[in-house]
Amino acid sequence: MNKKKWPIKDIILNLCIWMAAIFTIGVLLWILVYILMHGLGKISFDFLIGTPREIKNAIWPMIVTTIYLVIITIIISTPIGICAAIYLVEYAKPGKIVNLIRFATESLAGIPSILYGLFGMIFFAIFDIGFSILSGGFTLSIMVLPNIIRTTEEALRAVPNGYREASLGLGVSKLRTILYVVLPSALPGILTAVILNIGRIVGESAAVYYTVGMVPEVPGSFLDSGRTLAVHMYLLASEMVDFDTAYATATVLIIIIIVINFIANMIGNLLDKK
Amino acid sequence: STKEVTKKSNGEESESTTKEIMGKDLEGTITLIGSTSVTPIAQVIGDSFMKEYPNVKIEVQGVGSSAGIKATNDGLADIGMSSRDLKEEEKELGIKENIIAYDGIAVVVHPNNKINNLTQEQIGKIFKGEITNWNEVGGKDEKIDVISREEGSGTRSAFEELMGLESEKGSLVRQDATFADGNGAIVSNVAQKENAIGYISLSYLNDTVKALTIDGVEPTIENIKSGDYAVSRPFLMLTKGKVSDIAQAYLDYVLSEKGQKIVEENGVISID
Amino acid sequence: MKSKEKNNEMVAVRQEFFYMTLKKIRHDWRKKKKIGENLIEKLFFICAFIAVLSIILITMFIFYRGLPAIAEIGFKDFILKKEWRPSAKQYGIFSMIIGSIYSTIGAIIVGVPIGVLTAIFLSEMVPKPIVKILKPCVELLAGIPSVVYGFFGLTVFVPLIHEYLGGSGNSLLATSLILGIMILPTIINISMSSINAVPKEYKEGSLALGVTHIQTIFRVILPAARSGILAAVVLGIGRAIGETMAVVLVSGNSPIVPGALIDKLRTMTGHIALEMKYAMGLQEDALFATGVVLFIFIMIINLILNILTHKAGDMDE
Amino acid sequence: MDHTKIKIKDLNLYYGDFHALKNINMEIKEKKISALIGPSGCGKSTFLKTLNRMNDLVRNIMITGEVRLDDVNIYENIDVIKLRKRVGIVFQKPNPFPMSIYDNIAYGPRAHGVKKKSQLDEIVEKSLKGAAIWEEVKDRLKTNALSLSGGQQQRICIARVLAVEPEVLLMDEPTSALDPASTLKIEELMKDLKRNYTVVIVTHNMQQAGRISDYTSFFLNGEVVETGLTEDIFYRPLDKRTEDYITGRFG
Amino acid sequence: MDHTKIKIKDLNLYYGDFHALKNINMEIKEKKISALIGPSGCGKSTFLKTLNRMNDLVRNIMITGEVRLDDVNIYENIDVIKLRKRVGIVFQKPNPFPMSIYDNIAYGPRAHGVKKKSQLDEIVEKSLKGAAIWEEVKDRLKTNALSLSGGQQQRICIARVLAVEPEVLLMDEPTSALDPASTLKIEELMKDLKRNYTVVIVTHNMQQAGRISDYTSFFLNGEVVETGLTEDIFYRPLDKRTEDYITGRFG
Ligand SMILES: Nc1ncnc2c1ncn2[C@@H]1O[C@H](COP(=O)(O)OP(=O)(O)OP(=O)(O)O)[C@@H](O)[C@H]1O
Ligand SMILES: Nc1ncnc2c1ncn2[C@@H]1O[C@H](COP(=O)(O)OP(=O)(O)OP(=O)(O)O)[C@@H](O)[C@H]1O
Ligand SMILES: [Mg+2]
Ligand SMILES: [Mg+2]
Ligand SMILES: O=P([O-])([O-])[O-]
Repeated sequence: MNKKKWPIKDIILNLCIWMAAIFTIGVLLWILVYILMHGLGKISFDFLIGTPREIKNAIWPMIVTTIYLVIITIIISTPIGICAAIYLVEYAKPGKIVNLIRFATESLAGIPSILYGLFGMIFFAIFDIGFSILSGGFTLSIMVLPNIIRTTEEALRAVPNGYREASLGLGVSKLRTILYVVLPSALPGILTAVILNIGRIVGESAAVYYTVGMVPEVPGSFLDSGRTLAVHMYLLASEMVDFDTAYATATVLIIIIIVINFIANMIGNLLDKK
Repeated sequence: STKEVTKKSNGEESESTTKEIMGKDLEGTITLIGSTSVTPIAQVIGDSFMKEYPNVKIEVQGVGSSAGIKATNDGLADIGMSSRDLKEEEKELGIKENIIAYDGIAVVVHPNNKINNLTQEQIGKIFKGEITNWNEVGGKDEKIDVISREEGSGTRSAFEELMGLESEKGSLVRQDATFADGNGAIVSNVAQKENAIGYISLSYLNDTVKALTIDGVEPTIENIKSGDYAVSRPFLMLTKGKVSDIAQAYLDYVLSEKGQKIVEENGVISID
Repeated sequence: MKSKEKNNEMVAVRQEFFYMTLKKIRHDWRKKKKIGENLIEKLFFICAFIAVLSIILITMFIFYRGLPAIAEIGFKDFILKKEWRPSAKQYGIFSMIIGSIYSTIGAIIVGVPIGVLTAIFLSEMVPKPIVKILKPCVELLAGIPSVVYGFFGLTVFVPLIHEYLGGSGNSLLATSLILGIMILPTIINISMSSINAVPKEYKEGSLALGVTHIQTIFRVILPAARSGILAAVVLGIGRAIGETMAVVLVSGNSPIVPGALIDKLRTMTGHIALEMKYAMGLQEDALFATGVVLFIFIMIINLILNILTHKAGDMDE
Repeated sequence: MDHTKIKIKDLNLYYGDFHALKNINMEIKEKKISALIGPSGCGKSTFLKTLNRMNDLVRNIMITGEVRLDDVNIYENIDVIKLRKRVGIVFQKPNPFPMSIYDNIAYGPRAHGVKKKSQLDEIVEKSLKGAAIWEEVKDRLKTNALSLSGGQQQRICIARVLAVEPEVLLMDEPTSALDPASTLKIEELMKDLKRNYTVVIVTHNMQQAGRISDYTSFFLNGEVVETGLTEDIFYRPLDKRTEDYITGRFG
Repeated sequence: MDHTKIKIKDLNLYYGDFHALKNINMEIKEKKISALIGPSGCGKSTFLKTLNRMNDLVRNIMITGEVRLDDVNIYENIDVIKLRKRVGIVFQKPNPFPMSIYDNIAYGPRAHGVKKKSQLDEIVEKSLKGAAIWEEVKDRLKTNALSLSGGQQQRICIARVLAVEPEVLLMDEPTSALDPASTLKIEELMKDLKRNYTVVIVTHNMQQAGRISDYTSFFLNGEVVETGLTEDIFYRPLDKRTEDYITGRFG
C-alpha cells in the first residue's frame, strides 16, 4: 500500500527498456567521442576551405559538392514525395492503382543504394549526363522518395479524421482542408522526414560513387562531376593510406550533420509552439 | 572587344599575350576514367598541367581499370587508365596503350612481426593456405591472417603471376582470406592485426606497416629498376581513335621529363 | 399606383438579372476552381506514379544487364554454387546470398529490439525536456554517414573482436553490430511516431483500470502501433540488406559461407561494390546478375512483410 | 403543408455486410426543427451523415436510394463542397481543430473567401455568442481549442458551423455534454435559427425533442418506425413501439 | 451518518496559470451515489480525475491539498496502479481500445492476472450485461469496438470498468450518449452497484441526479457552492445560485 511493489514482469521489461536506451545513447556517444577525439585536432581553416591542389588533403571541393547534391536532391524529391503521400492518403481510393503505387514505393525503399548507383550510372549515361551532380541528384531523389512518401504518409495518417470531417463538414474544399488543417498538423512529421533524408544524402556513398563520380574539384555547374564528403571518406579509408585525414573528414561530416539537425530541430520547435 | 577591355583592366593582358605566343591557349575539359591505382598520379600530374594551362580542366574518375577501358571504348573518357595489361578481348577493340609508369608491389606485415624476410615460395604457400601458422616460417605460434585484393585487381594479378598463384583452375589465393577494397584498406588491416600479411602498391607504403624483403631483396625503386625485385606491373593510359588536342597535350606532358619527374616523386617508377 | 407597380416590377426584373449574372459568375468561378482542384489531384497522382515509373525503369535496366549472365552461367549454378573464382570461370554466388541473409538477420536481432525499446523509452518513459535532448541524438545517429559507421567498425569493432574473440576481426559479428546500430534510428524514429500517434484515450483507458504503465505499453500502445513498427522493420531490413560501403569495410569480403559469428563473409552488395571496378566481360555481367538476385530477394522480403503489415492493418479497421 | 427541404427516398445504407439503414423514406420540412430519436445504435448518426454526404469518407460503404435537397439528388451531379457548405453538421464527438479558438471559428469563413480582419472578428463574435460560449472564452480567443472542457468544445463546434451560415443544420446530440443552462441557450438558438434555417437534431433527451422540435422521427434498428408532427408522435403515436419508447417502457 | 469513503481537503488545481479547482472540501460517502452537477467548464471532469489521479498525465498541472481514500492521502505514498484499480473511471468521451469487444472487457482482468478462458468469458458476459449491452453485442464479440455507435462505445467503456471490480466508480456523464432505455438500465445498474460500491457521477441531467443520487454537489467556476443530501439540494438549497441553477434560471 505504501511502497510501490512492482510485479517481476514489470521489473524485467523496465530493465530491458532502460538497457536499450542506454545502449543507443552509449553507442552514439562512443562514435562521436571517438571520431571527434581523433579528428578535431586535425581540422584547420586551410583544411576546410582550401583545394587539394593548394593544400594537401583539403576538402573544400567535397564540401561544395555535398551541399550541391543535397540541395538538388531535396528540391527534386521533397515536393514529389509530399504530393505522392497526399495522393495516397487523401485522394486515392483503395484499388489496383494504389496497391501498385504502394508496392512500388515499398520496393524502391528496399532497393540497395548500390543498385541505384548502377542504375544511375547506366541510365543517365544515355542522356549524356553521366558522372554529374545532376544525375546523382536524380538518382538519389528516387532513392529517398519512398522514405519521404512513407514518413509523410504516417504523419498524415496520424492527423485525426475528426479534423478532416469537421473541415469538409463546413463545406471547405478538399484541397483547402489538406493545406490548412491536415498538412499543418503533419508538418513536424514531414520535417523529420526531410531531415532524415538530408542526412541520408550527405552520408550516401555507394550510389553517389557511381553517379556523381569522384573528381576532387569544385563543380562549376550541376553538370559537372564532383566528390562528396562521404565518397571522399570512403576513398580515404580504402584507397589512400591517410587515417588522419579520414578522421578529420569524418569529423567534418558529423559536424555538418549536427548543424543540419540543430537547424531542423529549431524549425520544428518553432512550429510546435505555433 | 569588351573582353579585351576587361582583360586590360584586370592587368592580365600581358600574360595571355605571352601564352598566345607560346601557342598554349588550349581551352576545355578532358576526362580521365579508370584505375584507382593510377588515379593519384594522373591527378597530381593533372594539377601541375592545369597550372600551365589555366583554361583547361582535367577530371579524373577512379572507377576501376575495366570501367576505364570501357569508357575509352565508348568515347566517354578522353583518356582511360588501367593498372593491368589489356586482356585479349580488350586488345581487339582498337585501343591504343601508353605505358606511363611502372609500379612495384610490396608484401607487408605488422611492424611487431619478428619476421623480416620470406621466400617467394613461402609467400605463395601462405596465400594458397598451405602454410597457416607463423611458426612454420619461423615466427610466433599464431594463425596467419591473409589479406588480399579482390579478383580483377591489377595489383593482385601481378602478385599472383609472380608468386605462382595462377593455374588453369584460376586463382589459388585462399577463398577465406580477407578481401580488402583497395591498397589503403590492406594497409589499415595489416596495421591493426599482428598476424596479418598483405600486399600493396609500393607507392602506398608507409610506416604503419612493415615491408618484407623477398628472397632477401628490399622493395625499392632501385631494385625494381635493376630487376632484382621482380614484383612489378605497368600503369597504362589508353586512347581510342582521334585524340583531342588537350588529351594529346596531357599525354605528352605525362611522358615528358617534367611529368616523369612527378611520377618518381610519388613513389612510382618512371619509364626509361 | 400603376406606375409604382411597374416600377417595382422593373426593379424585381433588374434584381433578378443582376442576381443571375452574379450566380453565373460565381458558378464559372467555382467551375474554374474545381478544374484547378482536379488538375492538382492529377498532379498529386503523377507524383505518386513516379514511384511506379522509377521501379519499372530500374527493374528493366538491372535485368537487361544481368539476365544474359544468368542465362550463360545457368541459373542453378549461379545461385547454388559456392565457388566464386572469375579467373577459373566459376561464378557461384551462394556464399554471398547467405552472407546477405546472415548479416541482415544479425542486424535485425541487434537493431529491432533495442530500437523498439528505445522508442518506448523516448515516447513513454521520460519527461519531455529529456526527450527534447535525446530525440536529436537519435536523429544524429541517423545522420551519421554509413561510411563513418564502416570506418568506426573497422577501427574499433574489428580490432576488439580480433583481440577478444579471435579470428580476423572482420566478421559476421562486426557486420551485424554495425548494421544493427545503423538501422537503430530508422526503427526508433518510425516506432516513436507510430507510438505517439496512438490516441491518448487508449492509454488513459488502460491506466484507469489500474493497469501498470509498462503493461499498458505492451498491451495497448504497442499493439495499436504495430503496423507502424512493422513498417519500421521493413525499412530497417531494407537499409541493412542494402548497406554497402560499411559492410565492405568490416565484413572481410571472403566469398565463403560463414560458419560462426567470428567468421568472415561477403554480402551481395559488398560483392558488387568490391569487384565492379575491375570486372570485365562475364564477370561484370555476373555482378549485374548479382544485382538481379538482390533485387528479387528484396521483392520477396517486401512481399512477405507486405502481407504481414496488411494483416496487422486489417485488425485495426 | 410546410415546404419540403430534404426528401429521402428508399434510402439504404450498408457498412460492408451490415445493413445500417433500411428503406428510409422521410421528408424534412424547411425552416422547422426535426428531431431524430431512437435507441443507441439504431442508425441516427449514420442517417444524419447521409444528408450531407459525410459518409463518403467511410470505406466499404454502400448507399442506394435518393436524398433530394431542394429537389436535387445530392448523390448525383452535385458539388459536394457546396452541398456541405449548405448543409452543416455538428458531430456527436466534439472535434475542434488543433488551433486557437478564434482560428477554429474563422476557419470556415476564411475558406469561403472572407479575408477582412474586422469582418472575421464580427463573424467569430456572432458565432460564439450564438453558441452561448462567447462570455466564457472572449478573453482567451487565442488559446488552443483542445484545452477546453468537453462542453466548451461542443459549443465551439456549433459556433464553427454557424460561422459558415448553412441552410440546413445537422446536429448530432449537440447538448449531450452541456449543462441545462447552456442547453437552454442552445435550444433558444435553435428556435431562433429555424426562422431562417432548417434544423435536424439527434437527441436522446425526450424532453428536449418535445420542447423544441416541430417534427419527430423515431428510428429503430435502422428503420424509421414513425415520422410526424412532434405532438402526434409524443401524444398520439401510431405505432406501439413508438409509444413504448417514448414512455420509457421500451427494451 | 454514512461512512466517508473519500475525503477531499483544501484541494486546489491549476492548469498552468488557470485556477481550475478552488479550495474544494467535500466528503464522498461509502456505498452511496454522489452526483456532481454544474455548468459546462466548471471543473467537474477535472475534479473527478483528481480522485484517481488521472490528472497525473496532464502536463503543467499543479495540485495542492489532500484527497484521502479510506483515510490515506492518495497524493502521498500510495501505489497509483492499485489506486486506479480501486477507483475506476468512465470518461466523458468514450475511449474503447482498438481491439475486439471481448478483448476490451477482458483487458483489465487479464492485466490483473486472470488467465483462464472460462473465467474471462464469465467476467465479460457479466460486465456486458451489467452495462446493458450484452444483448446487442453477444453475437459479435470479436468485432472491433471502434466500429460501434457512440452510445454502444460508452457502454463498452462502462463494462470495461466493471470488469475490474473497483471499490469506487467515477462516471463522467455516463449516459450522455444514451437513449432513455439504456439510460434507465445504467441507472438501475448504478443503484445495484451502490450496494457494494461507492459511485460518483457527473451529470447534466437534473432528473437523473434527482432520480438516483443520494448526495449532490453543485460546482460553479471551480468552486463547490453546496454539497448535501440530494433532496436538500434540490428542494431546500441553501445558496441562491444553486436554486437558480436547479430551476434552470441560471446564466
Ligand atoms: N488540460 C487542460 N489545460 C488547460 N485548461 C484545461 C484543461 N482541461 C480543462 N481545462 C479548463 O478547466 C476548466 C474545467 O474543465 P473541465 O473539463 O473540468 O470542465 P467540466 O466541468 O467537466 O465541463 P463539461 O461539463 O463541459 O465537461 C475549463 O475551463 C477548461 O477550459
Ligand atoms: N464505420 C462503421 N462500420 C461498421 N458499422 C458501423 C460503422 N459506424 C456505425 N456502425 C454501426 O451502425 C449502427 C448505427 O450506428 P450509428 O452511429 O448511426 O448509431 P446511433 O443511432 O447514432 O447511436 P448512438 O445514439 O449510440 O450514437 C450501429 O450498430 C453501429 O455499430
Ligand atoms: Mg450516434
Ligand atoms: Mg467534463
Ligand atoms: O588495380 P589496383 O587498384 O589493384 O592497383
